Amino acid sequence: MAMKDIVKITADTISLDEIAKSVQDPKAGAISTFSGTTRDNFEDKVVKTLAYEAYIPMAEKSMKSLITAARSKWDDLIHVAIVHKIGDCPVGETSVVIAVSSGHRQQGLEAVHWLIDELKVQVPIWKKEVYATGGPDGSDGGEVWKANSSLP
Amino acid sequence: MAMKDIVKITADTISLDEIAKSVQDPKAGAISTFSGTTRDNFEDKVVKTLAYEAYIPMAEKSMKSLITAARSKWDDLIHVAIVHKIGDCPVGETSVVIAVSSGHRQQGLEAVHWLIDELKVQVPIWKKEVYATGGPDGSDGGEVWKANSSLP
Amino acid sequence: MSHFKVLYFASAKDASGKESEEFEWFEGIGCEKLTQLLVERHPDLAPVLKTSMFAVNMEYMDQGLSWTVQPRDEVAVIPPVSGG
Amino acid sequence: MSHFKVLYFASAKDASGKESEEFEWFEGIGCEKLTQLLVERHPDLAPVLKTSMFAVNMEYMDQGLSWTVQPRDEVAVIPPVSGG
Repeated sequence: MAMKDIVKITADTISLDEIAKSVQDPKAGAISTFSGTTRDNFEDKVVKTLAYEAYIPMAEKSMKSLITAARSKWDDLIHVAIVHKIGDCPVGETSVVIAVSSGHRQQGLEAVHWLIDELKVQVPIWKKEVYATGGPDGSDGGEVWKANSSLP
Repeated sequence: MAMKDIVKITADTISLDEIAKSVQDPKAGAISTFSGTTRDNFEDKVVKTLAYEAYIPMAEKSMKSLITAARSKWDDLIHVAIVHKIGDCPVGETSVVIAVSSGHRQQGLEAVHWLIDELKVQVPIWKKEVYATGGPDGSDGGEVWKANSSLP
Repeated sequence: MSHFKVLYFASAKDASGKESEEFEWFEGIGCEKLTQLLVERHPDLAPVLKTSMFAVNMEYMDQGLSWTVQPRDEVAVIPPVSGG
Repeated sequence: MSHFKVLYFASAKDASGKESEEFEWFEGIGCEKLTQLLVERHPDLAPVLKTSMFAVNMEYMDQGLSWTVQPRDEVAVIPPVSGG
């Protein structure tokens, strides 16, 4: 059985449905997914949009290494896909999708959790939050590069 | 904010995409999902199809109780959906989808894992495996009601 | 005369040949008495009941606790579940 | 004459005003020397470098180990990541 490792960084809108379909397999009893979506708030500020940028070739290499590492930790994984959006990502839009098919549920669920945790720590992708101006929260707009917490 | 608890038992084909969309929310930073799909094999037998039956009102009540319990364990959950198919479920088709939106990823991922584990232990739904006849494995067909392991 | 209803699912449905039926109610039908009534009517249910739970009005009944069926209750025979 | 390339991302790009540029290569450019070269050219990079990592040819360099830039290497300034 050919196992697929799918990684993609794209400026297009990303579709959970399409990515989940890309990991379907007749041997799979389970498909586990995680989608990151843009929230409308950060602390007391109203977020208007996020913009992502990536060191694309290194990010793709890093995502492939994560999949290889996951396969060495969990031997029941079938296909694994990691897709990350770059560019603008307005509120409600999906910035990242991870999808894993597995024979049984346990390992697929654990792998998805581990992959998104590691992606947030290791993969060279950056998020800039652009805040709304003149909102009811009295914020004065502006933008800031975020940093992911190194805590799990 | 109105939080939605969605439970459904249906004879129709179930769509991950539709169910994931039903839990979208501007306050959500994460959508975690699990889909159970019919595998083409069980031990050495070739599975032709599965058929599910449910004690529908009790199963729906039980799924609602699981969501209530999950909300008391994890306070970051926004919307939660559990949809289970009954009737025939051929190889590759989805039998169950759980989708959870949450402010941050950790609690949503944990809740999805817990909900599918508990569903398999508690909710009155039964699966009958129908085996292929005359396949290369030499199996003679037949069918059997399965039991989920009580181990996690 | 009072009755209660019994629902059969999965292997219990196969063993009884029915989805549901009515039983005559009387005082003091607990777990043990209920099992006896069911097996009297459907001997093939005996092995199924060894691994099944009862639900009364859509609540699982603990086999260790004392409970009794009430008139018009809905009792279900729940073989080991296998959803998911 | 040999060169190496430096890529700037996120806050490092804002501080340098550039996405990438060439530096003249010479023997013995390790972590400390590289930091010094970058800050000489772009003083605003100083605070950014305090929390950034270097990647050389798309591999993170450990700040504790000794490594040096080679001719034609691709060096990247990697501020704290925030994908996901």
